[in-house]
Amino acid sequence: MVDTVWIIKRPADFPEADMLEENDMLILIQDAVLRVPYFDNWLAVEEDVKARNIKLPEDKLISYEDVIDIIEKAEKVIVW
Amino acid sequence: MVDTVWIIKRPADFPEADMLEENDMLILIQDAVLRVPYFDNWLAVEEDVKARNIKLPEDKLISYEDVIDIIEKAEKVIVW
Amino acid sequence: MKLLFIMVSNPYSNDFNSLVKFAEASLSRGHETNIFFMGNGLYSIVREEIKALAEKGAKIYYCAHNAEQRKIKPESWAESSSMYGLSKLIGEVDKVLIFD
Amino acid sequence: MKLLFIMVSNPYSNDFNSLVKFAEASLSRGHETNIFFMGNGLYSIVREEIKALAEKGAKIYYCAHNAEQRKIKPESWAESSSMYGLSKLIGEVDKVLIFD
Amino acid sequence: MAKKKLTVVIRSNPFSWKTFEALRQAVGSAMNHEVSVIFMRDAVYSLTDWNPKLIGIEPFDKSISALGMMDAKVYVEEEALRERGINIKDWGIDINIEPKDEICEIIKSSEVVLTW
Amino acid sequence: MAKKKLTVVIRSNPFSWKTFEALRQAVGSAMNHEVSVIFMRDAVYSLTDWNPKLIGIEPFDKSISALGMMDAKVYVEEEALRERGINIKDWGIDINIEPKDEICEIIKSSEVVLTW
Repeated sequence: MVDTVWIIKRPADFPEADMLEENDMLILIQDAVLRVPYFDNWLAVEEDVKARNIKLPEDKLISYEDVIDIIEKAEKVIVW
Repeated sequence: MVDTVWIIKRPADFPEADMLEENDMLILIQDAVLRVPYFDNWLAVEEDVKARNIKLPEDKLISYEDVIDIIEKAEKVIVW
Repeated sequence: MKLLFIMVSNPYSNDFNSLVKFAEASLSRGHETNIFFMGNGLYSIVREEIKALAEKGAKIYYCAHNAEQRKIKPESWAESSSMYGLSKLIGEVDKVLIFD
Repeated sequence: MKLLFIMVSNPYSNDFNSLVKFAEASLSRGHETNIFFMGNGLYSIVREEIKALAEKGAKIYYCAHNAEQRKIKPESWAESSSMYGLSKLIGEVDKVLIFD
Repeated sequence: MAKKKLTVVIRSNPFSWKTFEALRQAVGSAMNHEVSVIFMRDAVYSLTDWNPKLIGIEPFDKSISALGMMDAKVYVEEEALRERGINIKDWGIDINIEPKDEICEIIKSSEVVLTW
Repeated sequence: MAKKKLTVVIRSNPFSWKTFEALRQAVGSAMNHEVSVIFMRDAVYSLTDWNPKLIGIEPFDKSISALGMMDAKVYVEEEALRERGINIKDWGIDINIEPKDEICEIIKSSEVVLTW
């Protein structure tokens, strides 16, 4: 169960550490896929990763539909 | 006599030190007026400074017309 | 669920692509999908991709004030609204994503 | 002198203000003042301030391809041009300032 | 329609139309929701005594007043003010200067967060 | 009309329409001028083997080919590639990887510089 889903758009523009809770999830889209966060709970949108020819672990890649499913089950979503 | 007039728009986004020659001039406009450069030869557009309520030495402030005059006499201009 | 996307970003930006992909994914999962255009986001309302989303069932709203200011005349499938209209929408949906 | 301003920036940006102020200053000093709109800069061509600059003697050009792509129909005081037209302008003027 | 805890977070683009639009959104939302507006990072410049008209931007004083009348809360990040060595002007309403960790708590306790 | 030494400097916004427009401008200019195109800082990502269509952006391969045919020069900042740990793809034309100080010299020796 995810508390807050953070959608991250810019490289390394992650929420301040104080804002993140253990059950939060970072989802990287757009150019944010260029930098991996120092926070274990993250995933990246496969299309945005592949478009930029960036290599990330396969088990970290999800589709836009997957993001919608995660948002549906989460308590809230913040596009950061 | 100014060689290159550099028009700077973003705070601290100055040209690399290697690019600047002794006779170059930096002119700060927009949010660039928030940070003073480490290069003596600079001026700032008064309207952009006053709009942001920033305090800069009066002798560093010029009008848009002054900028046009400086550009006219300079060898070239680069909006950086 | 009911989703609301607020589009404020500049035209021809990466946010436009994200908006379209998110909205398509939301529709494909059968969610009620609302998109509200305001500020510089208004410029994107005339793009074919948005019309296609409307045809697939997305509800499209826009801030009439921003449209007039920018001399943009959205087509009839887009509903004229206001900041108050946006506020009411926020009260009716489950989740809101803003692209700015 | 002959000055050319190239406007590429997003609408409602600080660059729009700088463009207008620079162009006004250039005209007030009696210089030949050309403004070329391309990319997202096209959105600004419909603003009143640009029409006012044209009336004061600024020559306004735009990239027809970008205008069509963005469904923008500039008024008749703006001259339809292309990247090749821009290139020729660059060859004819003394200084070029790009706002991007 | 549910009344929600809604927070508008303004982080960048001081001296711009963006802030004007963000505050218009906050005012519209304050009619139905419990609204907080947070100015953090570079956005804190927006609350100084600057002069938008000089650079072709519409002033947002009316929006700030409206937020005050509708009991919306306005917060500014204390660290961001200190790092930039600036003071905010008197906008005629209560503006709460809060440390970053307090700002984080407000965001965490919101149901809807709109970032600008 | 004077033929000029013209340099287009692309510094930011990789994976965007901006690069597409900048290269269109460079191609148009190469018909009349001696054109150099410089990719520096984050813009070096634009020359990797990325896939613009996946994110709704038109590919600029034709512009790069055209630059090659018209004898325009394309330069990439060596340090920017190294810092990011990336390689550029084979675009079918000569792309010169140059250290930053060489890039600075090209900019300094230009008559017209268009920054993106």
